Amino acid sequence: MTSQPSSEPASQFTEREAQIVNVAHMVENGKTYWVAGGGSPLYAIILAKRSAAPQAQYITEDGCIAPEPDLPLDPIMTMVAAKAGYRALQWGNMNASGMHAQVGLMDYGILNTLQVDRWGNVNSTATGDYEGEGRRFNGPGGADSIAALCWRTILMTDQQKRKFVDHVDFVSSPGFLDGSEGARERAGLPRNTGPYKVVTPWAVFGYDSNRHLRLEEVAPWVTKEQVLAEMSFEPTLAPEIGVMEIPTEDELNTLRTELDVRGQTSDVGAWIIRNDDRSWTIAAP
Amino acid sequence: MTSQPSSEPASQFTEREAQIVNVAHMVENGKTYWVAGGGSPLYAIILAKRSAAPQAQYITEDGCIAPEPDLPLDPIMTMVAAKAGYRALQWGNMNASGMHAQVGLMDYGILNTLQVDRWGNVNSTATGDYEGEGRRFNGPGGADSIAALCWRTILMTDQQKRKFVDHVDFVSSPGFLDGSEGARERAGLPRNTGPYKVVTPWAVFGYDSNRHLRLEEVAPWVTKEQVLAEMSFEPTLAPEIGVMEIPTEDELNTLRTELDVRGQTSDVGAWIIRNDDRSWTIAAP
Amino acid sequence: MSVIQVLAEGTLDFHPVDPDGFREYVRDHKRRALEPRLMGIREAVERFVQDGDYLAYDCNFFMRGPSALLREVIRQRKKDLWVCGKFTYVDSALLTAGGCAAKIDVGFQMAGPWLRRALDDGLKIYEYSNVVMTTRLQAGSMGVPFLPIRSFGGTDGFKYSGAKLIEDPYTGQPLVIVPALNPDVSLIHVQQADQYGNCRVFGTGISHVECALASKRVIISAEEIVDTEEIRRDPGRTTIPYYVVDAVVHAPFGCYPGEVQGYYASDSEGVLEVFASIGRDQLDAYLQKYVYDHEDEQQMLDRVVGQEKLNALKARATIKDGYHP
Amino acid sequence: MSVIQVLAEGTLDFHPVDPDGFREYVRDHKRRALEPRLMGIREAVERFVQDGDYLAYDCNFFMRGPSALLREVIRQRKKDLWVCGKFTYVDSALLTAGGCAAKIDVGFQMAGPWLRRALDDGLKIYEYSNVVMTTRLQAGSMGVPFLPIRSFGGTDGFKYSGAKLIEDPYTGQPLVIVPALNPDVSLIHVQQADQYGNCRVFGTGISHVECALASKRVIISAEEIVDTEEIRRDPGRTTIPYYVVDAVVHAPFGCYPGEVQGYYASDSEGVLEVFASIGRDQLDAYLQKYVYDHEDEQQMLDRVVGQEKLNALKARATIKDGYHP
Repeated sequence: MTSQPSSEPASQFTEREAQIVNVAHMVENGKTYWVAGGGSPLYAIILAKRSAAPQAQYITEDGCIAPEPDLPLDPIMTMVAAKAGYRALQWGNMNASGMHAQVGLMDYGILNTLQVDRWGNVNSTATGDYEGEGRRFNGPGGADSIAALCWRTILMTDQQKRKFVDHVDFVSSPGFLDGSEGARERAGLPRNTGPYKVVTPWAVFGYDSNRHLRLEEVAPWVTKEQVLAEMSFEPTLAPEIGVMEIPTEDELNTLRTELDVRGQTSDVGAWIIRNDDRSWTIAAP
Repeated sequence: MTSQPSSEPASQFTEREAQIVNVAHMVENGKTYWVAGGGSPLYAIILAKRSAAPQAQYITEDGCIAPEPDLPLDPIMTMVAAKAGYRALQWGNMNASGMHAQVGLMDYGILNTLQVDRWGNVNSTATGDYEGEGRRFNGPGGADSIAALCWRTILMTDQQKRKFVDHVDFVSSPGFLDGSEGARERAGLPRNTGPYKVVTPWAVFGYDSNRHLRLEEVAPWVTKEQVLAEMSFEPTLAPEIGVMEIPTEDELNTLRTELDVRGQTSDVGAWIIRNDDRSWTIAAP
Repeated sequence: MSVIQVLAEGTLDFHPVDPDGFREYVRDHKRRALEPRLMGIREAVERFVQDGDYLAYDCNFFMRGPSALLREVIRQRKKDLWVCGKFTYVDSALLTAGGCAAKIDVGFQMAGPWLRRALDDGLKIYEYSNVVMTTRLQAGSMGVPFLPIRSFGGTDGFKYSGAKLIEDPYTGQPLVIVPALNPDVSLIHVQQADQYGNCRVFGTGISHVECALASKRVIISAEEIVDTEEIRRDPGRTTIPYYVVDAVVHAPFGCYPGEVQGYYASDSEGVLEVFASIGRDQLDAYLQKYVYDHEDEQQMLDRVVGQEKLNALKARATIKDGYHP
Repeated sequence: MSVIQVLAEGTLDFHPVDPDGFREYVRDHKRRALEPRLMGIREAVERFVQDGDYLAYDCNFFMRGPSALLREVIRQRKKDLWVCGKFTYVDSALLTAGGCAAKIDVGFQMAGPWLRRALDDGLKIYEYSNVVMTTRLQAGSMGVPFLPIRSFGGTDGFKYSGAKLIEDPYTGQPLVIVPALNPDVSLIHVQQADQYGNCRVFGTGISHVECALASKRVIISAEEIVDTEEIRRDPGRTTIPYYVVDAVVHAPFGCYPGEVQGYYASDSEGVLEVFASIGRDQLDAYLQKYVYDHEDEQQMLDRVVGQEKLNALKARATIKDGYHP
């Protein structure tokens, strides 16, 4: 028996699905999003387009403007690929997307990231001593440009101590840098841009008026203390900590049957089960 | 009775035709030419392509690469026009032609010009006192870029005192500037570029090793003294002053029946008639 | 820390360079939603061209340029415009004769008696070249304050401009940089656009993409309005994306008396009439005949040009290869 | 005269900036004549890729990139290459495993055990981003020594780069500039080219035009060789002009295991096999199987992939809209 889609909160979903849905709910109608061409950021924006934000538009790093992708994409083939670029309004290139972002046309960027610090700086380059024996990663790719040029940047990462660090070992993509007022502008970045939210499966963070990471919402199946235990530094706390949203059956249905049919992105991490008594079970993978 | 085309020197032609043919004979096979999209420079390059330099290629300011134009063009419609851009290898734009020239892809520029001085500087902006009551003209258009960026620049103008001046009143397009060694480089222009020839209906000029205009050839129907009388300054004289070439019947036939069928460009100025006794008659218009 | 020497600077004023301010304008005013932007030519010019604007346009009155939009600007008697005269030919003469232009950045324009008189009446001219002006627009379209360029150095135009000669910090050599240009409004004529402003230009051009991206407001006039489905069928043909466009005007024969490649040939008679008006100093009469005497463009085409001639111009556009998708 | 303050500078070396030297190379070596440049893949790589070259390529091993050309570079055991790793994914790992790479400018690449080991063995990494690298190529393609950019500032990548932070002479604000990049050679895979090197790329891309214009030598591999008559029939589709191209290689399935839009889908199995080889540190075996065991690309395709699979990949490329002229 298949479950009937509905707009009711679902009772079984993965942590990743919850994270994607919470980002989707942030998507503003009539705004532009520079996103990676695949994975969670893409699913979040498409999910939003199918519901509350049909006029949100997304652009990928290869200059693909507002496509209607032929999903599911082939593995890895998230850009410069026929399915990903299907029915776009324009096919450009990387310099075009960079230019559009540089003149301020990109409202939001959504990024998956490895490591973030209290000022929203992102590391995707190296951990440990950069010039010594540290571990190396892929590099920023398009993330540096997204984080520098979009008006607001939304990060997606996991709630783990090693992902939320006091200072990233390497600033691959800029957050508020050293956190001081005007630090981005002094570094040559465009005025009034910067980090906006960080969304994990367990929590939503914003930034306080001092540009410091601030805990704003917590998933119903964890406590604030559990979230804080999975951070290497203390975020500011919002005056009132809200509760993260729960995916609806409709949203899960779209996610599972249209967007990520192989579950490569969404079927990762723990399953969350809402029990009949409204308590929660976390089924670790 | 129509004259039969042949490779024999013609006995009747206009001064303008002689000028065009002499420029055509300078065209090197396998080189690139940035030319205005119409008029004498265009006819010179096409004439050359039809004979000794089939692999000379031309580019116009609108980024039109190596077209096979559908001649005759409509009046004025020398660029961004279907006949002018017919069967090009690429349709670009002004930034593209500018970039191609900036990276050194354009060997020669050919320019019609209003006024030139002893250092090959070109004026198409203003005569008299620029900030006062002087007369104003069209501005450099693409000529400044051609004169700055092509490796060598060929100018076409008339042999008149007011066209060959000691110092142009306004440097619209750069020659050797003040004539000193390295003046172009000190002004930010690319290394080893600059004026190459000036061709009038009466004479061909090059430049001496001090970058000063040098008389090299004179048309057979005028004397060196006549040429010098139509200049406001004294050019250097080549050790041996050569004789400019005479259009052949073939060339005139191509020019008159294929390129400039309305004679708008070529049928201007005096007619030159070679008499049976090998003397010349100049029939002023 | 080291320094970079500024070796020389142009002395005249130039449209202010403010990349961050432009970004903020784009953030607040450019519509990202796919909403129709179609409107009549009068409304488009009324709403999006303002007195005192820096006005750019792509191509010119004869060559796939926005001739109908330029006539409408004159018809509405817009004033104090600073005109981007790259590759402009007669357009700046018409705008000046119409009392619209206060300043002109010149690349190339058709001089004549109008110019000396206008200068004496206070018109200000700034001397650039076509490529310098398209490079300034390119800088504006990239959101950077300037671009290096390898031409323009050593000219007298440089002196009457906003350019600078600096010591290149990478090579130590002298290098010209030119200031970004972000026009207040640009007028661009295209072969095809959809109702949202996704545009297709076929054939060579000047810098319509840069012009559109660099401008605060963008008015598109199009020979044809095509369905967005057609745009999505061949996204490689789109040259201007909808989200920089403010108005789309359906303007068949929008470049008359000029040519739009693939659509119609130029009207040679009409083209030469402009030159004659400039040469004979009769631009007022020209504007009366083609602009002021008519409520709108359609009326002008009907009354002055006539359907028969328009059909003939269409028939003369026999070269189609490459101009239709 | 005034000065411009340099506020900060990256500390690492970068490929030398020499616009005038590049111009002179272009003058002396780029062939302007329409002469055939068609040759076999082995000859093209032998003649135009040299040990010690700065090597760029457009797109990557999976996404319309020059996979066959990259395999041939490895097969010919080219050495000491400085690799432009914009949007590169696995390509730089393969080149390093093949002993070809000495330095990598990184935008994005697939890390793994190979990387730490290579660093310990002396590989040098320079940290940029994709857009910074394409901007550096854009500067190279424009013939200017640097371009301003609004990103990259404040990152640690900046410190390990050739970028500078200067005081913008127009606004007084801090501004990042990045040095031009003119690679010695670039490898570009396209859908269609004629025998002279006029190329057509369909679909989105990275910066193939800038890459081609900025490079001293350019090798094109093409899925299809088309007639020059076809190029002239639709000049708006040409993206790279012949006169910057040194060699044209006819290379059907030249992006295998990747996708060429409109021509064939990616081979998911083949794609994941590369990732697995990186993750399991088995790149040597991967190169043995796909590169060293075969005299050339055709042999590899015949022996390892097989016609049946190739046909299936072709059949899976069902989206054609916009990919064929």
